[in-house]
Amino acid sequence: MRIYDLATAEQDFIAEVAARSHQDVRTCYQCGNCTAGCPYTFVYDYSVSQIMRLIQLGQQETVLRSKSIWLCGSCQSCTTRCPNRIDVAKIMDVCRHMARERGYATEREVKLFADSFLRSVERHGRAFELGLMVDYVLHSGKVFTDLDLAPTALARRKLPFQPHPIVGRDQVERIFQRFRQGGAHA
Amino acid sequence: MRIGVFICHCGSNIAGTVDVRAVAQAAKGFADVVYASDTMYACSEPGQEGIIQAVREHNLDGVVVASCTPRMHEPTFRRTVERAGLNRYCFEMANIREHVSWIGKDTERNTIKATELVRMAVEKLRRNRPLTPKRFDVTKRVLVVGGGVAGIQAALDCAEGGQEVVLVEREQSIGGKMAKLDKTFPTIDCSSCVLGPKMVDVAQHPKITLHTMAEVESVSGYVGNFQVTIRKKARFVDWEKCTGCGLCMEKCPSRKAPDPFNEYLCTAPTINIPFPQAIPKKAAINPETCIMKQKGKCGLCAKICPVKCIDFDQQDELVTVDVGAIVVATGYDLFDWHKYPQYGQGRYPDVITSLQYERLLSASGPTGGHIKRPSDGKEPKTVVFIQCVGSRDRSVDRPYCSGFCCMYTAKQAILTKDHIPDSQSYVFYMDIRSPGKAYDEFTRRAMEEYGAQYVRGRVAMIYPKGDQLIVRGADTLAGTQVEVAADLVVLAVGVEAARGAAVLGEKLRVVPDQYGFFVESHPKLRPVETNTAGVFLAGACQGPKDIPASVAQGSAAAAKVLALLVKDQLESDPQVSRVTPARCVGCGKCVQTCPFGAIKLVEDRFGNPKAEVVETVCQGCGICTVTCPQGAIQLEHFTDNQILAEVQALCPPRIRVNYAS
Amino acid sequence: MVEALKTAIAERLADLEMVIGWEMGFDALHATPLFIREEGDLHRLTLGPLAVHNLATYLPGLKGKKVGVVVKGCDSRSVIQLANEGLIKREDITVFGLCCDGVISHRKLREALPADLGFVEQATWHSDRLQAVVAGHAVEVRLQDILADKCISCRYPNALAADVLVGAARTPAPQPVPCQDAFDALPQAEKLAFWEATMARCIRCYACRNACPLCVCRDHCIATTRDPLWLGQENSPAENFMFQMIHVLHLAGRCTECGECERSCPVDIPLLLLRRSMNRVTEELFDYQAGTTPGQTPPLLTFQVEEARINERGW
Amino acid sequence: MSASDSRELRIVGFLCNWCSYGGADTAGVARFAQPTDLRIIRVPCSGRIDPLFIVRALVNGADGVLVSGCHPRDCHYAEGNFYARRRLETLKRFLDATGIDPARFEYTWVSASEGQRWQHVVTEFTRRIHALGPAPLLRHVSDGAWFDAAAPAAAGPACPCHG
Amino acid sequence: MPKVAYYPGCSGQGTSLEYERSTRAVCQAVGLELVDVPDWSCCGSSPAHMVNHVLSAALSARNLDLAHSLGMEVVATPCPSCLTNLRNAAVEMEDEGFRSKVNALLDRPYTGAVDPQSVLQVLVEQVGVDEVARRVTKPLTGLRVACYYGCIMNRPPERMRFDDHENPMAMDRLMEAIGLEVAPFPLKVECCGASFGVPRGDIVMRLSGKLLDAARGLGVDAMVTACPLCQMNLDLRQRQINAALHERFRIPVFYYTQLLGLALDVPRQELGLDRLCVDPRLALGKIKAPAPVQ
Repeated sequence: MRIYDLATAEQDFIAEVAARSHQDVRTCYQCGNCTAGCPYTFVYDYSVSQIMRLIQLGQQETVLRSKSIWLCGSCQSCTTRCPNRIDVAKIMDVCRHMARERGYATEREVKLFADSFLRSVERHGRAFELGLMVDYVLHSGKVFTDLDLAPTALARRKLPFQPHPIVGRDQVERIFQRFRQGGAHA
Repeated sequence: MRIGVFICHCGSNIAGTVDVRAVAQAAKGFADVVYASDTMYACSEPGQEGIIQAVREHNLDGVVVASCTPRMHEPTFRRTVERAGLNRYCFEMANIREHVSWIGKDTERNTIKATELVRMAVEKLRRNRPLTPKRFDVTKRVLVVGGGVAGIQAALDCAEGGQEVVLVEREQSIGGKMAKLDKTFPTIDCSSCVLGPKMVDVAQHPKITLHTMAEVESVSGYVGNFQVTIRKKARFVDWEKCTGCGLCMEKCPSRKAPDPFNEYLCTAPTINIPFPQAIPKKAAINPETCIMKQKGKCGLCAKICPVKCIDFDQQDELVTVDVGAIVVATGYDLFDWHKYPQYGQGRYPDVITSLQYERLLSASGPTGGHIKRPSDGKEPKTVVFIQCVGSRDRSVDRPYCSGFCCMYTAKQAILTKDHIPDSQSYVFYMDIRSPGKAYDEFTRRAMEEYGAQYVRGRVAMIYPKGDQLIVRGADTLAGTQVEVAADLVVLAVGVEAARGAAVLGEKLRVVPDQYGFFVESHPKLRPVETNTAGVFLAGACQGPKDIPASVAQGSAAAAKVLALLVKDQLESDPQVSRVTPARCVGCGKCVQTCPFGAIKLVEDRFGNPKAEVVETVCQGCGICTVTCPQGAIQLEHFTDNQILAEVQALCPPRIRVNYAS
Repeated sequence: MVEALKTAIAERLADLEMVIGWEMGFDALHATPLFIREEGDLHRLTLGPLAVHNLATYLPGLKGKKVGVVVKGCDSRSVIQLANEGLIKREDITVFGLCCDGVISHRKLREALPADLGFVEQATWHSDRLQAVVAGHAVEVRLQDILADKCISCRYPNALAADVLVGAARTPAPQPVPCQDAFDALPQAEKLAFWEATMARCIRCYACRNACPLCVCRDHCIATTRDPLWLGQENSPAENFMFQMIHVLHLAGRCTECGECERSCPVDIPLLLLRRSMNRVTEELFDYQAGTTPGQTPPLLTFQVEEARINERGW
Repeated sequence: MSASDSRELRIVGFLCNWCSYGGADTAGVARFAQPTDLRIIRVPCSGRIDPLFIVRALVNGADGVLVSGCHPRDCHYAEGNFYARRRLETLKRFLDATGIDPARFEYTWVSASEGQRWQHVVTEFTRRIHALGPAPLLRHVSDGAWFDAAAPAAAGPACPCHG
Repeated sequence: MPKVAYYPGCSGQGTSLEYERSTRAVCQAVGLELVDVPDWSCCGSSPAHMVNHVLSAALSARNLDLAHSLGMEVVATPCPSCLTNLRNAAVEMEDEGFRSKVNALLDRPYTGAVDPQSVLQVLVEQVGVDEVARRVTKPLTGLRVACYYGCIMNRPPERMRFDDHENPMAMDRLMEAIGLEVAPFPLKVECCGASFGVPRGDIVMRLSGKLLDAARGLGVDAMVTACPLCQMNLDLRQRQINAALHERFRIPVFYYTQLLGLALDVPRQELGLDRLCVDPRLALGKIKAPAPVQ
């Protein structure tokens, strides 16, 4: 097991998480209610309460390299039930942002799917489901993803072959451009 | 005046961030100050001797001590100056600890602030007048509000001490929460076996008058002389005659009355004695479910009662008593766990409170002491206990620890194993709080001897599956989620202030804290006193407490009462209002606004109306002083001139021209 | 109107120690209080726009005596307020109430004339116009141009709670007072500057206090005592201002806006600006106008557990 | 905090003994840091606070005045804060006509157990007063003159002709 | 007649076309006017807020701005994921600092205060359950269902401010109003696996499998949802779940608007019952009234 030197707690990391999430991580007293309710615990490498603890201990590397932050489904059960009113789901979100910015993507497919989705939105203004699936398969190399579903889905006309482009497509595109140019730091 | 000023270091508490020598030096320059020095601990024996010596050596007639809050040591130093031969009101304090050194770190600013506060105190002192207290007679009787174990203890101790006691209880019987318990920790002795004899003592003690089904209607007066009106609610049974034979209970055809004593696990006959050991053991009718009261016919109880004590026309009765002291022992209520929607909000009958579980365990309870779960009466094999339901949880505004849930949960886990040897208990806890004699050993026994599985974590949700309840929680020590299928879930609900405490607090002028518990006069040194003289606290009305602590406080409150009532006369605080008759125009505005009726209009020898203060009734609030435009009525020690002097000391009029004139 | 009043007074004079009214004063533009003790005094009684004094001011000093008093609408509120505060006994007072068309402001009159009031040679009223000869010039002034401010905003032209009411009831037609509006519009800092400049000319003569019907402290007014000592005796704007604060706060919930303070001020300090501002506050907070309802408790001598119009101050 | 960066302003507090003074003590015992500008005058009850004390302080040049009493219904004297609430609200609304900024005066309720709330109140009020800056002053009498006149008055019995 | 702006959401153009069309048809049948947000774009869904909150809010704010330009106070959406994004954006932009960052990404700054709500909320609060019941012409008696709300429609409660967050009842009450027997489903707000279907199918298998298992335990004929993603996970992926868990679930999963539509007797082609993957005909056959079987 990994041994943490408490003195090496990265205070900047703690402060950054607190500032970006607007949550006071010190108020967590490790009751475990977030973990108790979290439906995703079975795929996590660290439970939500452990993530919270690791943040309190300033263990940036462990947190941002964890799979858990990518596998959180933002279902809000932790936030809803926290006795200290911490928006835990938002902290998980913020950790994901920080991991992405620092180039960690422990759950590659999860990241790639999000990327494909946003590329689709950027291109068409709306999410084009068939297109983004193709994009995801191309980027992830996972050729067989949901292939078994294709006949059912296509038969029920659930995946139109044409995107629904919108007039203001360029407006949406510019949102992404400005974002990439660093127009928003939060 | 010849004033001496003493600046306290309070060790480093003050001297750490205030230059006390500089303050003393500056004080020497203040008007009328002839002596100033600093002292390590002004309140200590040498500190006080130093003050007395200085008074004598420098012929002082007034003393200012700059130290901690006057709410702490003003009485101490008043006694000191009295010992030095001065009137105790020729003394002022400047609070340079709580209001200066403890709240700011900037020594320069603190020193200036402390100096100004001393100057303010000196200016006030220059306008002080020697005051002499009046004496008045004490009513030698005590009112105890609340007949739980704390109130019972206080009542018995006061009565044994020779004082008359009036004990008022809201419910039909005394005994409080403790009477509902099956066993008590950490000895597992029978609760009613311990409490029962004390309840009987209350009933039999010649000095105790007991009013149950009664509440305090109003309170007036002051320490030594309270007038209390008690409302005795109609019980529709003449308790003078009722023998408690219980025949009516057996025959009553309306058996669906709510049963608060059994925590609503079952219903009760409409005419009822709540439990076999009830004191007084008298029946009362619930008018809500009584067929006679609702529909005008039935009257079966009246027909069969051997002593003919049923009285359907009985009304509430008001009783007035004079008492010299009041003990408040109104206890607590349980947190309403329905605030946690994730525990089902009552949709699952097999999720119950810990107190309901006590009734299931109790031989006098609805199941005769056999653990049967409410839904289907089956004996549960897997019992899950969830701690901290409504404790240590900010999201439901209950951030405090209720103190004794860890212990009673351990007890219940042990008793569960005793009752059902092939059962398994699981206890979800956050931390185990068991500081007390033989307490921690007790929780260890629950785990080690009785095999209760303790799981460190909260429970996020309970949901039914088949005839069981799935409890999903966390085990933070294992670092993951856990689930267990339970037959019965017991919520260790936390403690909150008794419903109705706020209303009673208003009547008694006892202040509740933000959670509704009554505030003691000092958290360490005056734990059973309140800020209203003559009113004392006992038990959980002051904060969560277990039985030994409640009993100890009951005795402590009784000791305070006895020390008060042993005196035949009390001194009244001379900081009361005083009228200058020549200035009074007799308009009566002060009479109109006085909350205590302490001012009356009398005629002077020319027949002109003039206000006059009844010194023993006046409480010294000063509302009248502000009401009187000509300043004819002044609150001693807080006169207009004294407060103005403080204002002027802080805001000396400055010459400054802002506008071209 | 005056004849009807004379008859009414004559009928009751026997039971009263005196009746206080007005008579013409030292010149044609001033009236002065008249103390009617016998019927022979009655012919001197006068009414009209020069009857400016609030005669209720005398009543607290006559406490215990049976007296009559002639009051305009505004003055009648003082009687009610004094009785509500127990400063007079209402049953001792016989109130001869008037229905009033307003009285003049001598300051405005002075400003309307080409020379000081001392040079007035002759003056006669022709309904609502005053014709006068001043320093040889004939001038005509309309009453509405020299009407006292309190009459412009008057809501109670007819005496309230009068035992005898003389004249036909007038319909109130309150108008905003221009100088109040102008003052209200000033930025805060300018208001302070205004008072500093204004208070600089106060000579602390206490005429405003002495003329006030509700200032009953007299010798014991805290502005002039040493115990309590509220006020330095220096004549500085700050201390003069402080005195006015004492006056206005002691009148909070009591002032009936009769305007005697402002009228009596020898240096024309517009004291009604403060009075009106305070009365507005007590009206909006407590729905209360002093001296309009007999038996009512003044708002600062009582309270509601839940105040309908005061928001709890949260932090 | 920003208030302590600049020079101190003069803030006068009137606190009732039973609740707010106790609350300030509680804040002190808990070491809740506060700006140093405030000076507290202790009175038994908010019902003892004459609005004229507040005016006196403001006329004398106080930059802010803070009054605090027991929460309504919790008054140690049962009714004092109810009277105070009417008096203080009346003053607060009237201040505008005097030209003194009503924001320089505030009143609130703090109980003896609310140390944290007291810290918040002091910090916020001090911040507010610093945002307003030093109060404009009316021209005044010279320093000391008041004391010279006042001290003898308190020393002996009052002059008979003035009662 | 109540009137709100309407934001259909991207899945309504594809995978959940039947939800989108039945929503429109039902609203028309109960007299709720939906005014389409013109030229709406994607709200960003979960991928956007996984990347950056400002970006996510900006994608939503463009649509809020368009709704604002319609002069509407409420914008309704059938999709809880869209709702979450729109609502987060609306609430967080109450903070000036955040608002200016968002507006920096937009062509036209958003200055309005449009309140995003679910169509379900609008139906319950502005039309009313009683009104819906009054308009029912073909009550669906004989059918037992479990209502599944999904994890984010009511959570976190401070943000969503609608219905109970542990035991929501809005859909239950609507379904009862149209004659259905509604089983007390204990996992109403448990997560189905959300958008992990594509990148981590195993998650959806397990979580949605639990939901189907609980529903089966209650002996229901069908499940009812209000979320395109939930419906897809439970319906389209039910075969995958069966394969992964060695189960034999055959529980049709309706959109609540489809069942409302049946009871209100809206034209069948608007309901798209043929687009459901688990064949609903067996379940619908249980309806005692003249059975609307195709």
